[in-house]
Parts: sequence; structure tokens; C-alpha cells
Amino acid sequence: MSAFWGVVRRDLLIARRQGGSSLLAVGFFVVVAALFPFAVGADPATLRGVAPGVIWVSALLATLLSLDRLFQADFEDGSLDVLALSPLPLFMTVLAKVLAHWLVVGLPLVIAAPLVGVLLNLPLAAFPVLLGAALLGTPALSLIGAIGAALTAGVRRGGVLVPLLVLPLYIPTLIFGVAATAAAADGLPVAEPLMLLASLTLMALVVAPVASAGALRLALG
Amino acid sequence: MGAHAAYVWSAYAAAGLILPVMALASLLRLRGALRRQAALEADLDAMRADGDG
Amino acid sequence: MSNPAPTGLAVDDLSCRRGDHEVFAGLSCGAEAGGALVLRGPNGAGKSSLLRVLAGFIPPSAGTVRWKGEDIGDDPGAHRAVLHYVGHLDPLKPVLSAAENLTALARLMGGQILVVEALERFGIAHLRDLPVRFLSAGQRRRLNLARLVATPRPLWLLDEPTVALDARATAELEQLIADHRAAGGVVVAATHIGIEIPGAAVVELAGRRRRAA
Amino acid sequence: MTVMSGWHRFANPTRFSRLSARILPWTLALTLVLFAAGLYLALVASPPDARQGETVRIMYLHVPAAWMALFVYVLLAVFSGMGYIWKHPLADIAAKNCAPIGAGFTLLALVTGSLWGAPMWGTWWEWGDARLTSFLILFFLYLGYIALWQVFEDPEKAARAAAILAMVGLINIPVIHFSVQWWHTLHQPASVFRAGGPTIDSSMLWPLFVMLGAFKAYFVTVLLWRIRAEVAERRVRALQMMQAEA
Repeated sequence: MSAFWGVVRRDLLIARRQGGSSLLAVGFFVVVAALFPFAVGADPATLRGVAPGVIWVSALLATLLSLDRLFQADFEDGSLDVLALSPLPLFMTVLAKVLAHWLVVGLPLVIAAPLVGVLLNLPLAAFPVLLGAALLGTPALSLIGAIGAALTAGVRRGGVLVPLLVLPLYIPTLIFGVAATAAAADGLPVAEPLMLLASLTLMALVVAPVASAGALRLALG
Repeated sequence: MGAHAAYVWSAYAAAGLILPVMALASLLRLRGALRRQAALEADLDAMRADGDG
Repeated sequence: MSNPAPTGLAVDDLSCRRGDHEVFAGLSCGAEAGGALVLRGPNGAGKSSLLRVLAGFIPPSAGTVRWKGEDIGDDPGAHRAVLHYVGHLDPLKPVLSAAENLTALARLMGGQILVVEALERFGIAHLRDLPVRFLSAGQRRRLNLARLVATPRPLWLLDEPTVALDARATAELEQLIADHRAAGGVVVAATHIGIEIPGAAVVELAGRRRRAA
Repeated sequence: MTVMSGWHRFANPTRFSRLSARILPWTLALTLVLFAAGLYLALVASPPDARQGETVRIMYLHVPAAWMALFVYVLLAVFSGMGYIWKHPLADIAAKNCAPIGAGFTLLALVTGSLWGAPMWGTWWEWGDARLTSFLILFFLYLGYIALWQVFEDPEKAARAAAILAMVGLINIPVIHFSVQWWHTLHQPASVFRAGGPTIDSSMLWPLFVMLGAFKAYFVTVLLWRIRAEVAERRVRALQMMQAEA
């Protein structure tokens, strides 16, 4: 297992040294969310209504933006060959890289979500559920995103394709994430959407590493 | 009733557009590919005929 | 041709396709433990492709590659653990220091990690804490090659290892290869510039003249 | 596996061309006959619905199109799987050429679906209808699949990448449909437009089956044309390469 944590620590060290990737993701997340009051009007009632949806769409786009760094950098400098020679099976290496990506991008988004909630007049009652749902949902965004990133890793200008490949697969996570947050805002029961969100993430945990590993082998060959 | 008929006709018009266009496009693609293939086969045979083969 | 040696690498009637054109076909060669193969041929002749097939990155379109008698396709996990593959690119992160890069690479490969010895062997121990973006191409190449020492593995696949190396570093590499072979390792190297690998079997790869079957 | 060995007999393209050349005239004739009969039954020989009136005739287009849209995606995922596992070039070519036809069917299903529902919903695009929304997402899956084929130069890699996407997509189709359905009941508990549509009495079954048959025959015909075109195009590329070599 030390090879697994080796990959995680390596990616975290690189991200920390390069700096900015978390800041970039959170910054983008807040900016996109802050656009909506100009678009739908600043009336607190309307904002309150769209807040859950805007928070989740902005978080989803922020994750999408950060995906091309997941495998492209390692493909370009030949590190992918080294990763493929590690005793760790490729899908575990993918899992380790996704975990590192989530810690660098996903977690900061979760932490910043309440801030955006305040911006959009989300009722205070919804904040705990927003955090819970974000913790459950953002890993699925990183995992499903990894499939798109791996499929286009070895391809010139492949990154342009990732949103088209990945966004349709994000829709279930978006639906249940927003539903849980909106239910909490209205004081309705949240158990069902949260459980469904968790089951999606578990499914992604099983499917995404295997699919991504298969796709990375193309970039190697 | 008349208003509904407009919906029906536009639905069938849509089908009458999408399906034939898709079929035609595929047919033209096939014809073009077969013609290009035939031309190239001819060139290669010609080259083989006069070249040392 | 040396018969397939159970103690080393045996390539039997190997062919490789990339996309819809064939890179090479019907290739047979081998090297017992302590032996070496030098790949010669013009660019695009398939030297790199052959090395990537031997590394298991590309599945052969025909023929077999055996390491110690076992077909490398049978247990890719096991085969991964026996080889080093050093390609054209140096898998080094500019933001990390030389020691950090080497440690990360060694930890990825698992097993023993001899970072200090590796740096010293390549005479770049004094650069250990310098971020790699300050290193010259030659120094980066030596750092990349240092992983051969940092995590000892029997089979070395080297693609143009002497690129960006000066005469002294090339001599060090030759000595390293000789020591590795003496210890029973096998080295397969694709090279242009003159590197002395005494007693190595030469494999000549023709250019793109070969046509798809 | 008899199916597989049977399939292998059609493996090499020339045998496929000979076979497809033999059955194509039949499938084309069948398509034209079935569409003629279907249109007659749908537009002339069947009664308007008691409640919906004439717009029920759109169902004879929408249901077959929607069914084929889903059927073709499953088929292309199966072909992709066969190509991925048994490295079967013809399966890859078939999967690649299913996609545009499937996308066409999905587009037709979306257009006819909104035309069918419009009188009731009062809008052209009713997000509330779970089925229609699922087909919009299925359309995106088709676009992604088609686009992925374009970005690879090497056809073998393109086939394997597209196969992975198709299989992931296939797993997600029920998940997406369930989520959209769940989301739909969230917003509109009582929906008049039930997924299955009004109960269909027997007089309407005939046009539906005939039209479905017409769509299937159409699909086989166009797919065979496209596969023959792709086989010829790959032959052309091989010949061009030979020319460059000679």
C-alpha cells in the first residue's frame, strides 16, 4: 500500500509546490456563483430559490476545469510510463491520483461552499446538509471526471472534449446534490437524496478507476 | 381539431426530413468511397503492370 | 541467433502494429542474464516501439516476448516489477528538487530506495536540494538515469540513454551497464551515438519498407 | 460459442461485402414497403384517439424513434464490447457507424415528443417530462461517442476508447433515467403525461408495430451502407499508403 500513498503524496507535493490549483478552483467556483445575482436579479427570494442549483453547477464546472491536470501533465513528461511500471495495478494508481485531485480541488470546494451559500442567501438551516452533500458528491465528480481525462490523455487537444464526455454523466450527481440542499433549505427530509448521492459516488468508485485505467493504457500504447 | 393537425403534419415532416437525409448521406458516402477505391485499385494495377511489379 | 535463454530475455518472431501500419515483423532475438542487446536502425524503424513492446506498454500483434521463460503477457503485474524503462523524456517535475524527484520515482517503483547512492553514482549529489527546473539537460538526464540505481531491477530498457550526456557521463553509464550485466542483469538499449556495450548482440531494424500483411 | 464462431465467418471485409450486397436489396425493399404500409395505417386507417384526437398519430413516429434511439445505443455498446474483448475490426466499424443513426433517431424522438406533448403542455419543451429529458441526455451521450472517434488518428485506439465510453455510458443510462424520473416526480407529483402514454387499444397496435418494423429495416439498411462505406474507406487508406511506399 505504500506505493498507493506514494502516488497520493507525490501528487499533493507537486500541487502544493506548483501552488494555486486549489486557489484557482475555489476562485473559479466563487466567481461563477457570483455571476448569477447579475443574471437572475439580486432579489433575496429569487436568489434563495436558485442558490442550491447555482452552488452545485458552479462546483461542477470548477471540478471540470481542473480535470486536464489529472493525467495530461504526467503524459507529457513521460511520468505515465513510470506510473504504469509501479507494482500498484493501474486502476489503483488512478484511484490514488483521483484522491489527490479531490484533496486539492474537491475538498476546497466543499469548504468554500458555505461562503457561496451566504453570497446566494441560502438559508442557514441548509448549510450542514450542503456540506454533507458536497462531501458525498464531489468525489463522484473527480472520479467520473477521471474517465474523461484518461480517455483524452494521449490525444492532442483532447481536453476540449472532456466537458462533452463528462457533463452528461454528472447529471445524476447534480440532481441529488441539489435536491438534498434544496430540501434542507425548505426544511424537508433530506435522507433520500443524500443516500442516492452516496450510492452514485460508490458506483463511480467502482466503475471509474477501471474505466480510466483501460483508457490510460491507450495513451501508453 | 385543425390546430392539432398542424402538430401531426410537422411531426411527419420532421421524420420525412431526418430519415431520408440520413439515408442519402450514407448512400453518397458509400458511392464516394467505392469510386475512390476503384480509382486507386486501377492506379495500383497500372503501376504494377508497367513497373517491375 | 542465440536460442531463447530461460535465464534472460527471449523475443520470438515478434511483430508490432501501430495504427494501421506495421512497424516491424518476424523479429527474433534474445539475451541471457548478463547479456545485452543494442538496437540499431534509422529513425522510425521501430526501435522505440520495440522497447515499449518489451516493457509491456504495447501488446505485440504477433509473436512472443519471454522473460526467464515466462511470456510477459501472462502476468503483466509480475513483468512490471522486473524492468526499468527509460524513454526519451525525463519524467521529472521542475518544481521538485532532485532528491524529491528521485524519491518519488523510487517510491512509485516500490521496493528498495537507494537515493543517496544513486545521486552519488551519477555525480549529482551536490544538486540534491535544487529544484529540477534549474538543472541542465545533461544533469536532468543523469537524474533520470539515477533511478536505475535507486531501485535495482534486473531488466533495463534504455531509449537513446546517451542523449544530452557528455563524454564523462557516457563513460559512467557504460560502466554502470557493465556492472549491471556483471550482476546478472540484462540491458536492451536503442542508441545512435557511439556507446560501447561490449559483447552486445546487435539487432538491426529496417526502415518503414515493410508493408502491412 | 457458436454465435462467436458464426460471427467470425463474416470477419474479413470481403466476405462481409459479398454478404451485405446480397441482403441489402431485400432490406431496402422491406424498408420502403413497411414505411408505405405504416404511413397508411398511421395516417389513414386508424381512428383518432378519444381524448387526444389527431395528435395520437404522432405516437406512431415517437414511440418507434424513441425505442430505436435506445436500442441502437445498447447495440453499439454491445458491438463495442465485442470489438474491445475479441479485438474484432468489423465489430468496431459497426459500433462506430451505429452512432450517427442512433443520434438521428434520438433527434427524431425529441422533435416528435415535444410535438406530441406541446398541445397538452402549452410549451414546446416540457422539462417536466422525464422521458423526453432522458432522451436529451442520451443525445449528448451519442455526441460524445461520435466526437471521441474523431480525435484519435489511430483507428484501433479510437475503437478502444470509444468502447470504454460506450460501456460506461450504457451503465449510466438506467441511472440517468432513474435520476431524471425521481427529479421529475419531485417537481410535478401528478403528471398527466405518464411515461407509457395513454393506454393503447388494439386498433393502434398495428400501425405501431408496422412503423417499428419499418424503423428497424431502415436501420439495418443504412447501417450496412455505412459499414460498407467505412470498409471501402479503410481500403482506400491502405492503398494510399501502398502508393506512398511504392
